[in-house]
Amino acid sequence: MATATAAPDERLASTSLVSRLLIRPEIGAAVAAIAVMIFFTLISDRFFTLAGAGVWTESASTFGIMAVAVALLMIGGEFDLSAGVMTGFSALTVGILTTNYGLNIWVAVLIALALALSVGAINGILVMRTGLPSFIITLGTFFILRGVDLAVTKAIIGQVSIQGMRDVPFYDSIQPVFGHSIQIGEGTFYVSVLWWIAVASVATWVLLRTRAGNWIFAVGGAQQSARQVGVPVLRTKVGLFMTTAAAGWLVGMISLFRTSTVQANTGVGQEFIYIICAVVGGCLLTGGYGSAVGAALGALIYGMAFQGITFAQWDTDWLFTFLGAMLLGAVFLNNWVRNRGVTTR
Amino acid sequence: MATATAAPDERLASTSLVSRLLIRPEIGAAVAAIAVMIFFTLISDRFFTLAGAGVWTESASTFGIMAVAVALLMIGGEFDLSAGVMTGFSALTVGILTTNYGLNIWVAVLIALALALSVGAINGILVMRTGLPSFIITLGTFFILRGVDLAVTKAIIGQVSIQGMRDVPFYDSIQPVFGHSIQIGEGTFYVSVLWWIAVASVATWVLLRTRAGNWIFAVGGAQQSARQVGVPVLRTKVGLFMTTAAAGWLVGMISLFRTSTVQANTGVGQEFIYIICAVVGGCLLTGGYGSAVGAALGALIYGMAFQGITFAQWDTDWLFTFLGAMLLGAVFLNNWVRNRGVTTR
Amino acid sequence: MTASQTRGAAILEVDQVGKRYGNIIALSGISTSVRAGEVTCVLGDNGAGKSTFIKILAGAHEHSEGVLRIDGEECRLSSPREALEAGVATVYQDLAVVPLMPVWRNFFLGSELTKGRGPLRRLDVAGMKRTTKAELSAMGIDLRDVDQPIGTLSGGERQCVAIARAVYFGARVLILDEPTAALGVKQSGVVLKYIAKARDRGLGVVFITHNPHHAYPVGDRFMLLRRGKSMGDFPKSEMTLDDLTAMMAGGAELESLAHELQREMGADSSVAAELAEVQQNVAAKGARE
Amino acid sequence: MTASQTRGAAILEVDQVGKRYGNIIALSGISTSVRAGEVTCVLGDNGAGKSTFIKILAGAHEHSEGVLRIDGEECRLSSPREALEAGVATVYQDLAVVPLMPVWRNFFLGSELTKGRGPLRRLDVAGMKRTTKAELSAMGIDLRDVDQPIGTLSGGERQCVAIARAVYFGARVLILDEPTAALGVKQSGVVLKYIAKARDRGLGVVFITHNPHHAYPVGDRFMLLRRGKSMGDFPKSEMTLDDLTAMMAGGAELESLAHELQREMGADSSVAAELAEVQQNVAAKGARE
Amino acid sequence: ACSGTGQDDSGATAETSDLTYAVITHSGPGDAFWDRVKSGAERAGDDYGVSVDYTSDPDPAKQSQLIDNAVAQKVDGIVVSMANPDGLKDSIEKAVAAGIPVVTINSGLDESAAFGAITHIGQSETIAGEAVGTKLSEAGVSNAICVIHEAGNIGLEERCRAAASTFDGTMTNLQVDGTNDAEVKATIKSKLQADPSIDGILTLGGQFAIGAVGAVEESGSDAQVATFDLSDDVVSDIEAGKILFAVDQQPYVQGFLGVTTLYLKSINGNDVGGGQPINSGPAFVTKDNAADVAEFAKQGTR
Ligand SMILES: Nc1ncnc2c1ncn2[C@@H]1O[C@H](COP(=O)(O)OP(=O)(O)OP(=O)(O)O)[C@@H](O)[C@H]1O
Ligand SMILES: Nc1ncnc2c1ncn2[C@@H]1O[C@H](COP(=O)(O)OP(=O)(O)OP(=O)(O)O)[C@@H](O)[C@H]1O
Ligand SMILES: [Mg+2]
Ligand SMILES: [Mg+2]
Repeated sequence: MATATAAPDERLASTSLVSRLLIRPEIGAAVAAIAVMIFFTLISDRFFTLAGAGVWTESASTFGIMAVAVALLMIGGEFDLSAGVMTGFSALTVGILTTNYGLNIWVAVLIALALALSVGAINGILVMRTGLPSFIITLGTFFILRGVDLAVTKAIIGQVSIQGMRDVPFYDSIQPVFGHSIQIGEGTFYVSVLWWIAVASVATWVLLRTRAGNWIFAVGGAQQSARQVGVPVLRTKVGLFMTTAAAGWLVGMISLFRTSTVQANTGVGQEFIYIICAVVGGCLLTGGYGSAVGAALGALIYGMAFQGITFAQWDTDWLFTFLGAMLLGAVFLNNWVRNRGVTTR
Repeated sequence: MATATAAPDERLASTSLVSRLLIRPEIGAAVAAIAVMIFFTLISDRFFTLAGAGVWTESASTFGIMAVAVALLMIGGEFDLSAGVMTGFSALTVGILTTNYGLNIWVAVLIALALALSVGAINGILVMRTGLPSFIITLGTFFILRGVDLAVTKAIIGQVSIQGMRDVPFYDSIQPVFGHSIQIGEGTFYVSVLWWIAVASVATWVLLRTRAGNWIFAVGGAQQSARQVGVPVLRTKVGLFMTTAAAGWLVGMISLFRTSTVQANTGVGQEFIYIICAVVGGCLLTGGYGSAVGAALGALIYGMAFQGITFAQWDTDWLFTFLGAMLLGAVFLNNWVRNRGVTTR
Repeated sequence: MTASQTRGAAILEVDQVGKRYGNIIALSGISTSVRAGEVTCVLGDNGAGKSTFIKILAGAHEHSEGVLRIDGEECRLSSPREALEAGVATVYQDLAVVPLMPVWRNFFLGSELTKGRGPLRRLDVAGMKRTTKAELSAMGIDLRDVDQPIGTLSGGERQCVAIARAVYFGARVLILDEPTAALGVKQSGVVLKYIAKARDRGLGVVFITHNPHHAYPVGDRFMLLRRGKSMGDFPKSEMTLDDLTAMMAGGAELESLAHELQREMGADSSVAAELAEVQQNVAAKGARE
Repeated sequence: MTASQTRGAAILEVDQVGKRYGNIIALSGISTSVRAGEVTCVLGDNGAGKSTFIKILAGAHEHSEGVLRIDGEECRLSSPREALEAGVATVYQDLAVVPLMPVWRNFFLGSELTKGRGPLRRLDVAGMKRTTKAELSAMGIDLRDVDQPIGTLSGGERQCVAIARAVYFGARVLILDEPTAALGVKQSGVVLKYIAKARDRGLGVVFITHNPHHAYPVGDRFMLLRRGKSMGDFPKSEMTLDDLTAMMAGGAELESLAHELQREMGADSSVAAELAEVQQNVAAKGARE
Repeated sequence: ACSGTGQDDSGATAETSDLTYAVITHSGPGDAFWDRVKSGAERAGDDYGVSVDYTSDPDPAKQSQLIDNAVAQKVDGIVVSMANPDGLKDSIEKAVAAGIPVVTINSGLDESAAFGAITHIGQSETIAGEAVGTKLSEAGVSNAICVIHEAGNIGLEERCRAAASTFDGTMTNLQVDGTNDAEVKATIKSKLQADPSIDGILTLGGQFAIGAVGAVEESGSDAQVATFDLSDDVVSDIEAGKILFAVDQQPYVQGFLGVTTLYLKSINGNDVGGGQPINSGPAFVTKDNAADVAEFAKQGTR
């Protein structure tokens, strides 16, 4: 009986290391990120400086944290359209509880986390129990939260933005955790960049090296089959929705303690940017394929393109046209690179 | 050898006409629409009057035209995020060509149609040729068109909305086609309602009674299999994208000739409303299942809910919360009704 | 003609179970039991309800009527996970694999090997790859690369992965839905050997196949389904290979087909010959009774 | 031992074709031809490249090397539609059905019947349903309802739909990839009858199966693939059923398996017996040459 | 920098300097009001031969990133609108610390000096809104709706809040979907039908006033329409008596003066206003003076 031998298999064409590397879902995104970086460096001499890097890494970092969480969810075969408004929801909760009700800020932050996790759990359980697409369920929660953000904020504080956060007791004890910045040369770098790296690393570890990661790929790639071989589908999916909600909370805190304010419409519309970043980073919309590092790189591409257009001093009437063209360019490049690596048909 | 006989098959439980009806994808949507209608009729005595009906049918009609086209595309397994801005793009084209360049209005309308169809074709061809998800490709065209709408309008007419349409020669010759209204009792009814019914009927006929309809279901349900049995996948999909673009053009014209103005950001964000209507109407986001009538009913639900909230005189700060709750309610009801009809697992 | 001979304790038992999909009655009134150290073959025409029956045992579908007992205790299996935890491993007809995932991840999906403790607990990737490669080559499948997405394997290779997995994890009951359908002669032989081995290790086995040559040698009891109903449960002692073939081919209505085939394909057609022989047998049996 | 006997003109011809998926060489250097009125059986182990070969003929995959000729003219088939238009109908191993669509729509997908003219041209729904029902019951599949989504049919029922469709639309060449894998004895018999009929009507048939009892009676030529390479193309005159079984089982390495099986399953195992017999045969043949 | 059309007389500039100013507002894309701020700023840039970069984002976090971005680019001055002063504090102070002169426009009057801006130009939504409230009361309106075309937009909410604060009758907010003109009209119509006692509609953008006028006509209501911002069509409707009045906050002035102030600071060290804010409006356009502004409204600069 034929047994596996170490001898080379005549049914395999020899491949270079390069082309084996290219198979990883994130390589395309990395190449695209480098291309975008070079592009803007050539166009604006201020882009690739410490000062410039401080700006676009900050911009990318909050997108990146969410994009990684959303990518996990997408790999697991679901969407979360309430992810954007969740950032505003968490920050408003903290803002209102502290400035209006005088609650201790640490307690308020934890309450916001608990609320976010519950919304995530509700999303997950509704999706699994009704069998309806998550697109429509989380669209419902998106609408509901959006209205709640506006109406409750207005009802309680009479206006649509939180003011006076800085004067809340213990503000300075918590601000550094989410909003700290350090000066390197002439560039200001924010702690959110560390969060971004941390989230992407943990997500990568979970995806590739834990049972939960295996289950995420499985429920996204073929839910029915996953269920049949005993993957706890409900637990995995609800966990993913809660992860996304928690990421929304984290980004909400970062934005709150970075600017010390939040508005009732914060985060509305951002959910699509997260999905864009994940897709640019190589995740499949249909689930079952993608990577956390790719999504983080997708956010980097988006952040660089977004700020780069300003650096290039182009007329911002054309902002979206440029952005669209950059995105398409990045995805095409990513796709082309991946197809070099593997031809599946 | 056993041959088919007219005798009842012992492997079939007897079913009532009702439960057989329930299998059709649009029945759930119809039940939900009736529920929403009854709900608002009970809440506001002005809702179910001729005057009220004039408003919500008008509101539903433009959503409905787009929702039907988007539903066909979704059944065919694709999305078009550029559908919303396409309405603004077409209307702006006509507005600029006539008010600024003095082109004959009929010619301008046809040029706008040609442009819309080309964008649709480009969408379709890019999606098929690159193999990238349509979500990301049409997001690119959405961004690009959005920028073009703003920048070109601004560059040519120096402001962001078209003015003076009413003074364009022959305006009155074309206005009735898209913007005509008639008075029935105290209600004003628009010709767009007829367009809506016409589009839904044609789409239903195409879907259920033509080869093209068969192909649409097939490419959405299992593209690889459809290709293997000889369905012209490229042609079908490009045709669908062009249909959506044409619907965008139609809605753009209706909106232009009804309000005689259009602004540069018209239609931004509307693409999701179309998708929502289609999903509420029973289309699957994953493709291969749905109905045109369902999508038209989904638009009716959305239009009634949106206007109904105003009729009910609720605090519109809560608008989105109400809307979200109504939508979830409608989808749950739809889903429950459908599950009565068929239990597929 | 009902089975009475028992080799071991009944692990799974069903009593008058049925299953409806909406208004479609796929199965009704089925009673049987799966005993340790015994191979139950489920036979029946296409669409007779075999896969539906198996899915009930495996927890993939909840039954709509009747009772299911595990180790004598009545229960409802609401997910395959529960069945797996009770030691029931299944090869589904549609294989239950995740096409985009590598072969080794599919092999261990749901029962991954880990090493390390606490937050450092992680997948034992090397161990899983090694085991996968070894189990597959024991079945005569020499994969180029266990990192290949399983969706790119050939139909038979995929089937082997599903079987190897079930055999590896099957603790008390092994359920196989047409495992040999896509397999070559050699691989089929290996699967039959596995079944025999599992039986000898004291597992209960449920085996579905359309090939009487595969069913007869390993089966201890034969349950026949027709159009969603059970036609009885026969011990091997009451059966010959020919009886079995006759039963599988539907018994009646065979004569004309056999003649037709012989006419069409000439005398060298073993299928035709087989059918003809079976038909005579059936006729003879009918005359005896 | 190369085929020279021809029953008709070559419809499809391949010369040194090969197919790579990325760095995986699935097929290389295959040459053969499909002739009118002749059944070519493609044999080989799991993963040998049979389905890949068939997909090249059917236009589903473009070949990466070599030449493909239709009616003597060199061409590349870039879509199955082109192959269909040239009269080649295929049953794929994964069946190529659209699960959510009703059975009758699947049956006619891509070749729908229409009635009326101009803008009134519409599907002939009644006609299509009738034909579907009739064609399926001719295969012994008595569907409850041709409006059922095909995804809810049993594996064998789905397979029958795919076969019935190909037979119905196959004009000049019929390609069947393991059509009998999921079928019962009766349905398999019907499929073999169909193949014989198609051959007699002058169609070229390519038939893949793992069952020598199915391949031998209908095949005229046997092409053997192993690990992506062709091991030759034999006319029936040079083969016996035993040769064929030996070839399908991989020839060598069989002895040990046969013995093992006989030990495991006892003497009543026909598979073991068959294998043993085949093995002796191979040995004898080796001695003769 | 690019400029709008209709300003082909900008040849007045003799030499072009290499000064660059960033104008960073809290506008969403394509907003008519802010578009005029942009036009004003760019016109000033053309006139003075300096380059002006206009960017905007309604999210304070992103707006502050845009300020950081400008600082990283080492621009020569920043014009910023402070709808949410808390959110921009750090970034503006950083810009000031980097030696970049900052001028605030439109909103943020109270914080402007504290953050280190050299002056504030404009008047806020609050002042304009309050003036509108008074004026509506004068017109005898008692039950008005304030049409918000973008939910949660801080400037729009502020306008309605301020108008309601000085308005004698009741004023309720109505949220509409501003990216769909036909829907705006339909929603206003619904509201008018649901509550026939409504006798006043305040819209917050020129194009929405046109929809409101249509809604009033079709629903047979006799509500009066007032609006923020001008457009060609608004002016003709004012002349025709269909719109009561329009508030012109003179956004063009805010953009133009913002850049001018920075320019003077750069070339001559001037502190325009001497630490006091400069008012840019509001001006009311009514039937009486509509003809005077018609020409400029057509150009899109008023
Ligand atoms: N898309 C693909 N990408 C990579 N490898 C593939 C792909 N499709 C098939 N292969 C490989 O090519 C080889 C031949 O596959 P093929 O499906 O042709 O085998 P087969 O002879 O039909 O086997 P079976 O009898 O099991 O159906 C297999 O080893 C398989 O792993
Ligand atoms: N989800 C479903 N919805 C409706 N009917 C179904 C569903 N699944 C199976 N059926 C029907 O139930 C019957 C039994 O199907 P099942 O798959 O159990 O047959 P089977 O005996 O395994 O056949 P095969 O030998 O062809 O695999 C079939 O007629 C099929 O059409
Ligand atoms: Mg089955
Ligand atoms: Mg195969």
